Amino acid sequence: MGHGRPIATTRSATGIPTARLAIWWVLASEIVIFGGLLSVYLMHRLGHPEWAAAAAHTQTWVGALNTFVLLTSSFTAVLAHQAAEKGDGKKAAKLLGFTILGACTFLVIKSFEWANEISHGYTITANTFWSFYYTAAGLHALHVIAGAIIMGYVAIDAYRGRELHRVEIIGIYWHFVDVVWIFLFPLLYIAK
Amino acid sequence: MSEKNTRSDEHGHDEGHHDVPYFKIYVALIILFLISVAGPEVGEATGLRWITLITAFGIALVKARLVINNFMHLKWEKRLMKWMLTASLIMLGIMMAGVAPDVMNHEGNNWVNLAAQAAVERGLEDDHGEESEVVTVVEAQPVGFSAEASFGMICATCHGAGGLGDGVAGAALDPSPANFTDPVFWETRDRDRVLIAIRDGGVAVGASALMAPWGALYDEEQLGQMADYVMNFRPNQ
Amino acid sequence: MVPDLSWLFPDLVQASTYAHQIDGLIFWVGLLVLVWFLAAEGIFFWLIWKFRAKEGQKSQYLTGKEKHVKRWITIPHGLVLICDIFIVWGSVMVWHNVKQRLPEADTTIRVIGQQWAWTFQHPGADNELDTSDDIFTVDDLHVEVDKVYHFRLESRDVLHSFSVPVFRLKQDAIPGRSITGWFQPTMTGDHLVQCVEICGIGHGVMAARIHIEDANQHAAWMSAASAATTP
Amino acid sequence: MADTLVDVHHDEHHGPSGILKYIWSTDHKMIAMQYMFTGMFMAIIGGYMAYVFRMQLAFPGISVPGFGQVSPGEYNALVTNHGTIMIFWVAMPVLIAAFGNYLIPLMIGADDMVFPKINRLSFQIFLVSALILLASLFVQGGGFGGAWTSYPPLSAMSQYNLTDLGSSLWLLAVALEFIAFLLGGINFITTLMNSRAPGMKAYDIPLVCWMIVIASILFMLSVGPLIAGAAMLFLDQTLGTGFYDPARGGDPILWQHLFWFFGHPEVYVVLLPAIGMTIDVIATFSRKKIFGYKLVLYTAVATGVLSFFVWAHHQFIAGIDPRMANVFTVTTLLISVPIAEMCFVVIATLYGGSIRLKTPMLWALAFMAEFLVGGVTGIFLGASGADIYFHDTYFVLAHFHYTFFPIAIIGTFCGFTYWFPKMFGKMMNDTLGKIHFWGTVIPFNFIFIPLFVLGMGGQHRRIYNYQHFPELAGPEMYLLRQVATIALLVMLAFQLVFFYNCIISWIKGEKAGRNPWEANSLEWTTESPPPHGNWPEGLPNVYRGPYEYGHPDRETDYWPQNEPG
Repeated sequence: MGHGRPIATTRSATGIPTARLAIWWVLASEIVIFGGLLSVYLMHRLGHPEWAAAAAHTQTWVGALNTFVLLTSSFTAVLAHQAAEKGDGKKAAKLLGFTILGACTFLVIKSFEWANEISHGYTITANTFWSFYYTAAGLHALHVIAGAIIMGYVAIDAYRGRELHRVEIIGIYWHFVDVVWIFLFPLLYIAK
Repeated sequence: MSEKNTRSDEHGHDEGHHDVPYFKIYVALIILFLISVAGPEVGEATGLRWITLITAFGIALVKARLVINNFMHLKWEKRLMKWMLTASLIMLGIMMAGVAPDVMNHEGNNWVNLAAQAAVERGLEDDHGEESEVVTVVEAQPVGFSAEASFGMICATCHGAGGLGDGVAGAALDPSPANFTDPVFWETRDRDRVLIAIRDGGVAVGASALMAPWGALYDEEQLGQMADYVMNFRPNQ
Repeated sequence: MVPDLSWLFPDLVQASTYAHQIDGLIFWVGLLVLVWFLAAEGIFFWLIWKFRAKEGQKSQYLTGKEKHVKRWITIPHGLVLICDIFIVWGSVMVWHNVKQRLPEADTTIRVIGQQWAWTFQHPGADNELDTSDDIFTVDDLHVEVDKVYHFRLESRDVLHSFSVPVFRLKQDAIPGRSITGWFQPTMTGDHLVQCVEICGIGHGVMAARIHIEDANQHAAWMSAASAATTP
Repeated sequence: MADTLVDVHHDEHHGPSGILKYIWSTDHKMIAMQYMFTGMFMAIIGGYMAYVFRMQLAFPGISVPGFGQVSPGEYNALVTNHGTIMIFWVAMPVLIAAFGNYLIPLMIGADDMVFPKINRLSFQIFLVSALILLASLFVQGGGFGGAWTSYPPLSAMSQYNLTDLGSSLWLLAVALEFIAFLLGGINFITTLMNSRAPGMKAYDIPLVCWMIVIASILFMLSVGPLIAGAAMLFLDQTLGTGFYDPARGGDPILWQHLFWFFGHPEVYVVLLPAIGMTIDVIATFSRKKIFGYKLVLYTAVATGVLSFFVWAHHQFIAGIDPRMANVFTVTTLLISVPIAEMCFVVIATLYGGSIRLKTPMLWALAFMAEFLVGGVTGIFLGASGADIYFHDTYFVLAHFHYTFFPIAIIGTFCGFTYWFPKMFGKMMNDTLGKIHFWGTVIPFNFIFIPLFVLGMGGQHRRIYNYQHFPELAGPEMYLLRQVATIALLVMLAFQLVFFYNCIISWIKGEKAGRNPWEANSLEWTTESPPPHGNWPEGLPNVYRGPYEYGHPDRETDYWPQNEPG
């Protein structure tokens, strides 16, 4: 609205920049959302040994490929942060572009994987394991999509040398999305 | 932001960058990742299940720690942050501890979760057979609509399977549910009125409010079939 | 020392062995709570009256940091804790007796909730459930006085709650689970059974009756009911 | 904020004009007012629902004026949405969002929230959620009627609840509302942590700000599992998954745990802001320093932490393992210790004061007096043995109305009448205010004391007509129900006095000036109402805590936080 940033935003009584403080709080709330879902899944999984049979139908190598993609995109995100710290907005934008590419790759792989599974009859209503599988991965994928879109905005700004501190903020969020997948991968794919 | 009566707190005064060997950490992450993928193979080959568990979840923890500490720079963050993230994890732990006795266990002090036990048994039996191609698919709603099945599932609770108004739940109702085999009942009814009653509830035709509206559950075609089914109970004049 | 609400609710008798325990617990908790409540409200209103604004009088500057002032908070604080311990002790004792313990049963019945009626499965003459002579009734539960009953609580569709106010008994029925509880009636009579967990639009009609009979009446009912069900 | 000194009164020229100016405003005070009035509008709807079903209960079967005959389905939808609206669309937006938005920046000497646009987004999501909820009442099948706790399988399957669309929309509205408050909460927490005026230390922050922020943290840490649970329930409703369906390996108890893991802290989420406002008002009008500032703060934190350990006392008889009930009885009774201590501190603050019984003070005192009733009756329900009898009776209902009514209604009126001069620049009429006060508080007791008695008599909840329960259909029972209903009608009628008072005071009330109550905290050091940017002459510095009343070294009995020396 043309008022610029309020003075309130520029203060830092804790010594932590406001945006970073806020993103940590966002993550604290995300931890309980994902954590709630995953701990519920874990309880069911431990109570239902027969789910191993359903889990055997997940394709580990697809999950593994996606893990690799996300780890790499996290790596480029942190390099972007490094570049932004040095004030190199163009390089930061380019590296963020790689991260967005990683996000898209992840989603493409995911959609092929899901299409394959659904065509074999493993739909979200097939049994409760599959319900959890699609819900947890779907919630994660929503975060990937949201992260990629926001990252696009940050990258455009960074390319023009504006709001470079946001590169770090979106990076922290992206690493969190990565960490969630780090736990989803063994929970949904490896434990059979 | 021309006027500044506070100390200058622009973002510039941040602690500055950290010298983290990002590439080395990335390589370490990839190696750990490969181990976690290979884990189950080793576990299966040696028959030691705990290897899989350690490579899967132990390594996940290590990887998460590496990312959080070095990529997210939590290592250099103020103590306050670490506390609040820990707090959210502790809250989760409390939740799990309180919920698990009921949800994870299938029996306990004076209760037993028969449905879950049956599900486990069913599933394990399936597993012993040959590679089951498709997991038993249970649809929430019957795929093909059948007026008879719907009547049996929903209406019969009160109206009885034979339409005599003698369903289990109907016994307590006042006024009691309609008896579709009663000629007196049909003196004032026709198919249209039955259809409206099914769709919009008893109130819509000036009858008991305990006859619920079902329009939200079925489409017009299905409602028509239901009405026809009810008409079948009508004794021949 | 048990409260008697019969002057207000003549129907609310204590008809099970643990009814007076629960009432007693409520009574003692009520007594403790009443003392605290009256003390707090009394002091509260007295202070409002005593320290109302008066012309030319300035308020006192008390920080609440001095030890002798803090006592006014710390001592009641400790007393609350002590009262809590008594209440916990009492309620755990009662809870254990009603919900955790299962005394040896004379008879086991099954209680099934569904939208919007109770089905009661009585074991019949052989006193064993799930045999051919079981007697099924809808919305009428027949029990014999002084016998210890176990009930298996189940539900066919949604959550229901089996509540017998005169027994002070209440337990939710959950689809998929079988929950066991017990009661021992101490007097004969006809009483209300309610569903107290919302179960849909017919929740308000889901009432049943419990008929507590002496041995002769119960035997008479059972032979009549068996005769009616045997083809 | 640019050119604050010159431009502050011509703020309208920036940005869009007309009504859009209000809708798209990022000013924290404007957003606070939007929350406040949306909340009050929803309160009117919630009150109307209460009127309809209380009439049905007292005079079953009559055609309720303004509604018509109440069918069982409609009755369930009314009680369900009354509860949902009053907690999620009245108590939360007014106590946390409206007062939090209005007070936090003003009280800590900042010009706005740290993220004004996220703040606006939060309100917009909230508004959408409110509209969805209202829409859910008018879809085919009617509004959701499975109680505000929404236990599956009833809530999960349309063949059981008969409100196919209504229940999904209800759930969607609640989930969106959670997201709105997560966004708002992050804003509150970050603002308080980072944007305090120079010189303001942690213990110089007015308690109401602390309370709102602690409440936001509680909300944030407890709501996560329920958001996940709500997503699962939504999939159960729409796609037909079986998360809560026992026939397919799901578990209905799970929802109860997830719901109450959030639901119990939620009680404290709304309680803490209300108690914070009460404490501020009591300090101002008794001209006293708080009896132990840190004590209040620590007890609030202790209450908040403990509130995560007590949730299953809502489920004692709901089919959880009976052994767990013992654990939760202990923790539940333990939580009475910090809450009692907080009440003691408030009572002790009155000692040695010079109490001015203005309208806001009356509300604050009424909050304490009435909340004590709610507090002590909670002991019966926390004690597992006694709860066997009281569970799901009107005793429970009366108990939580004795906590929620003081919180959401009395607390709101306390804050609203206290800050009205600041919000609108005019004094409220004190006589009308007192008429409204007595006309609300006295009938309130006449509504719920009869319901306590009915609950002891075994009257259970959510029954549209007691005709099928002969023991509960006696004339003395109906007399009690009618007393409650008539008291409600009286109370609702007296709210007209409030609205009249608001309008008449806003139009022709006397000018308030900067500091009509002679209070210390920072919001009273700027104009009434504060302009955009809050302090046109420059943001204040802070030199002391907010409760320095009656200091012996001072001529006057108050000492504003921003006065040097």
